[in-house]
Amino acid sequence: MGLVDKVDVPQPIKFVLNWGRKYSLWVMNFGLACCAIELIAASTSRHDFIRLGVIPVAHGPRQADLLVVAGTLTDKMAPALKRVFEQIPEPKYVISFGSCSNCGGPYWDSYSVTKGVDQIVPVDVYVPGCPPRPEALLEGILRLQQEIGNESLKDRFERAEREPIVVGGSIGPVDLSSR
Amino acid sequence: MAMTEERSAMFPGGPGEGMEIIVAGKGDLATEEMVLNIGPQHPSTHGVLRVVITLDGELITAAEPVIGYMHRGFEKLAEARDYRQIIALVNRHDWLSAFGNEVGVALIVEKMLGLEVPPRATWIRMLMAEWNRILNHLMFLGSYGLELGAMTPMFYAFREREEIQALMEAATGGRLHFTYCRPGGLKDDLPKGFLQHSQKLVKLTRHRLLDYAGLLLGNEIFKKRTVGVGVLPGDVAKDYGVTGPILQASGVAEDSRLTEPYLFYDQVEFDVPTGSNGDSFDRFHVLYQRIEQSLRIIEQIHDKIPAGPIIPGKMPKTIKVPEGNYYLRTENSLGECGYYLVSTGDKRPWRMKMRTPSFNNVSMIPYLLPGILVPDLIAVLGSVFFVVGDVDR
Amino acid sequence: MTPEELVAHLQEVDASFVERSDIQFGQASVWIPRDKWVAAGTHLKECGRCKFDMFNFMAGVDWPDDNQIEVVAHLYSVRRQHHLNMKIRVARDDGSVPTLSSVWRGANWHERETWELYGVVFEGHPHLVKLLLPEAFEGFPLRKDFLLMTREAKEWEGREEPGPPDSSPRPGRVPQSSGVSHAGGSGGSSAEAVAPRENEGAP
Amino acid sequence: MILERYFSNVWALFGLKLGAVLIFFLTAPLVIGYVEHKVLAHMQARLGPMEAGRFHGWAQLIADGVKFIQKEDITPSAADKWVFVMAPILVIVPVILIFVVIPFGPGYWAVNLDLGLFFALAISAIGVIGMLMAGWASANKFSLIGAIRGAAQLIAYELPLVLAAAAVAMQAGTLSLVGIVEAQTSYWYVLPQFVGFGIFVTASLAELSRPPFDMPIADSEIIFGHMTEYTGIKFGLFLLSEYAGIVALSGLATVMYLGGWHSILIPGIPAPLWTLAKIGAISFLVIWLRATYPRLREDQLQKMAWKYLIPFALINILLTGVFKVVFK
Repeated sequence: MGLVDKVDVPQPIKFVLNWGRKYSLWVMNFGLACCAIELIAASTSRHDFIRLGVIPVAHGPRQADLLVVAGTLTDKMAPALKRVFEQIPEPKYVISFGSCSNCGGPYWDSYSVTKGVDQIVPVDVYVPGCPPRPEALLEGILRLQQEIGNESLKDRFERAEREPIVVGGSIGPVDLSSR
Repeated sequence: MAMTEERSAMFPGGPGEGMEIIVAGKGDLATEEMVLNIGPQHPSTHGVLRVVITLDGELITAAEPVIGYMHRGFEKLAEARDYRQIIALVNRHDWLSAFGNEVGVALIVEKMLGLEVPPRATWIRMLMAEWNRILNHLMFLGSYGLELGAMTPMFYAFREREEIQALMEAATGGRLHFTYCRPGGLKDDLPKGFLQHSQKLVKLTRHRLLDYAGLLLGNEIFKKRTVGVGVLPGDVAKDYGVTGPILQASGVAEDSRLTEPYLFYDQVEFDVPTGSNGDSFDRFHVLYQRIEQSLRIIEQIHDKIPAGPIIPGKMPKTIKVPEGNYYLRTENSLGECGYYLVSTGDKRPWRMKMRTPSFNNVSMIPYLLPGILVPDLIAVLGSVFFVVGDVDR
Repeated sequence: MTPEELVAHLQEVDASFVERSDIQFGQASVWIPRDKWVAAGTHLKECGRCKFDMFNFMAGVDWPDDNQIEVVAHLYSVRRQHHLNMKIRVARDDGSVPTLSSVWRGANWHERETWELYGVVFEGHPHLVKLLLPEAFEGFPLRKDFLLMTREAKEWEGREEPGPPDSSPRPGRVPQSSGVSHAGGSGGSSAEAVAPRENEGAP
Repeated sequence: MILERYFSNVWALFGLKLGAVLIFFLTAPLVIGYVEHKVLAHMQARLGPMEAGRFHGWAQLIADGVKFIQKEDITPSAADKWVFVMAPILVIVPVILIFVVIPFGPGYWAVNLDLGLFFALAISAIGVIGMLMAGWASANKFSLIGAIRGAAQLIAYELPLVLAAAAVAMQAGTLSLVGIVEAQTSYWYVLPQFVGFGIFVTASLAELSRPPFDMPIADSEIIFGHMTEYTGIKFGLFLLSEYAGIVALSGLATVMYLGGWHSILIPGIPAPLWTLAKIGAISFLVIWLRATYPRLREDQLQKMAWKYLIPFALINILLTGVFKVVFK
């Protein structure tokens, strides 16, 4: 790890590294509420995201590199999410699946719900919907893989400000700050 | 050693029944007990239930479930919404049988208003509720196998669920949360050809159920892992207020569709499967038989759906429930799901208490867990069918 | 037993059990004085005719204008198949109710939940600790004076009156006034008549 | 050994053999891992990896390997560092050494030890130490439970493994694996030693903690057992050693029971392909078990080993002895 994030690796090596990261995303499904059922539906026979190389077998955070937060994050659960996120080894990606984790969703006025997971963990892909259809998660994964395919680890580790992907929004990245 | 006799007597037929477990008492060889967190985020706790167990070796001496990680405060939010908006919120709690919750709210509002619901709407509600019960039970058929280590039932269960969800989506537009009920009737009528599709699906589901019988019920290792594990006697279950498949597995045939028929459950016949000794295998077997009963009910409904409107002609613009309080109970898939509504004549409820089956079902876990091994803890937790959103509301 | 018989039975067992009683929608509610709370509970559970073996749930109801919190314990008998609401009125600020967890084990968690959401202390409860809310949470959420902050900050800008199902204009829906029902097709074997939609838009 | 005819220098020979064993060690587990993904997938009505490497996801495990290299290498602060780092090495080296001894065809073997069988079984017992070191070093309660379960299980199943192998050695009259294969020209040992074959496969499943004996890495109870705290390439080594273990023990079972490189009926195919086909068949059986059976509880596991497998193995040795005396 020491070399990859300090110097800009030449293109062919970067291509191989990106290809490896793109097709082997081990999922840590942080299933909280109803979206967890749609997340499991996306991993079983009909919508099957194992075809895309996303393997849902990683039970522990140590072996995962894609954290999918699916469901309502309450204030009591937030420290647990923070700790699990920190346990996942670097090049890690986060998908916020469902309106509850995007912005609090139908519980926008509840006293115990954290309004949006991005207050706790940096999110790469937002998948809107309550619960979103499994196809929306597949699109989120595909667009995440597309971005992994041509990103460079160096600026990823400097946490250069990057536009998060919003599934179903306009094709390009959506400027969230203006809303 | 007093400790040894007392331990092996504690769980007859349980693990190490023959083996002499020498446990050093206090004093010289006292072993220190380890506290283990089956934490809020754990592969087999169906979401965010946390169980703090103290272990002596691998034997659990005490267990304390900690809940509240999914508490979203429904009862407070219900006081800020009117009766149609509540339906969109209420089905997000028992997310595996969302339609059952909606029916409960619609029924209690109609009962207190004294509203007459057109028969077609009631029959369609029963049809959807039964399909939703099968969806819920299929999910637990799959996930219980996964907890014991068999991966395949989960994928078969979701193959069936996708078929049923496609059917229900044709009518309601939603896969998991339907928001199809309205106080007074339904949102829309059934699409064309829905009932033929439903009849075909009943045959397909009944045929595919045999996979689970062969894969799990007939599997000797599955039997070894579940028979005699987590035995719950009937009267202790009643004392905790446990209802649903778990109570029926302990031999008490209590089903509010029979004792207090709501909708048209008195015009269809079905029976309540009960288990004999209330262990994990019986709970699983009862769940399996309940699917067949639901399929039977659906077939009877297919012949009884009349034509007609699905919402009474004149619905008031805003629904104001008359003053008073009432508790209505419905039989949702995991047990008795009831609503206690206190209304002061306003369009928003003064107080709406949601009595969920999983809250009582989970409250009896400290009774079941002491004295068993860690893998049995997972087998018992899996067989206490609960949904965490239902527990924490 | 019918609700009336139940109330009559309770009164004749011990006149001081029942302060007040009323029957709404076919369900009996009985107000019980604070000192008779546990005695009534044990009687209801043990007595052969009532046989309330299942503790269904416990709910609190906040009446701020007469400064009281009403604790409702709903009991059900699996054998006799009848319901009863045991109610008790307690002062809002430091009201306390004797615990029923010695009578029914199911009452344990329900009392903890009512305590943390309403602030009604249950004396003699073995383990009165927060159940649903995080430890650092102050205030009792379900009381009427506990306001939902997000609603105070920003009013709900959605439709105030959702109205009956068909009047809400949804994109792509055929306007109902033309009487064309997009959904028909009732039961295969039953009448094939396409159900005309009566509710052509509410008054 | 085929190579001896072309190269006489000892060091060149050593280098080539080492290279051959390492290449086989790196490719076979990847093939088995990929086959496991696809077989499990098709048994569960789904497709399995399709995208990596364009055609049916053949490069899925290579992508996993490339990813594991880039992952951050975390050593928990409470862990004692050296034991933590050494554990995967101690788990993977014994498996490589087993490949040294397995003959794939007449002349296709790295070393023809005349104590081959004894060497292979002794080496495969070292994996337990690596597992214990991993469980102890990662200072995590789940991995400690997993490691202790693993140790108890492996010790309990070492005995039936050795007893079943002893019956084969008696039958063949030699401990050298090549000798055992050559003794099976007339009939395979799976016929007389059917019970031994069953015991050997069951015990090797438990040795690798594969379902239905995967209590030490019971993913629904104790996350990943002793491997919970490992990330990146260290976890990759553990995974590689699991798949390589399947190939190694299937190889041993093929050599001892299914007549190594002896062909059945169709004479034309070269010998090593026969061994590989038989190894594939046994690996398919191992994967098939994973799809169908839940896992046993570990006290049932121990009961099964001590009460059933070991007595049957002893009876098997008795019968083999009688069989040898009567028919020889």
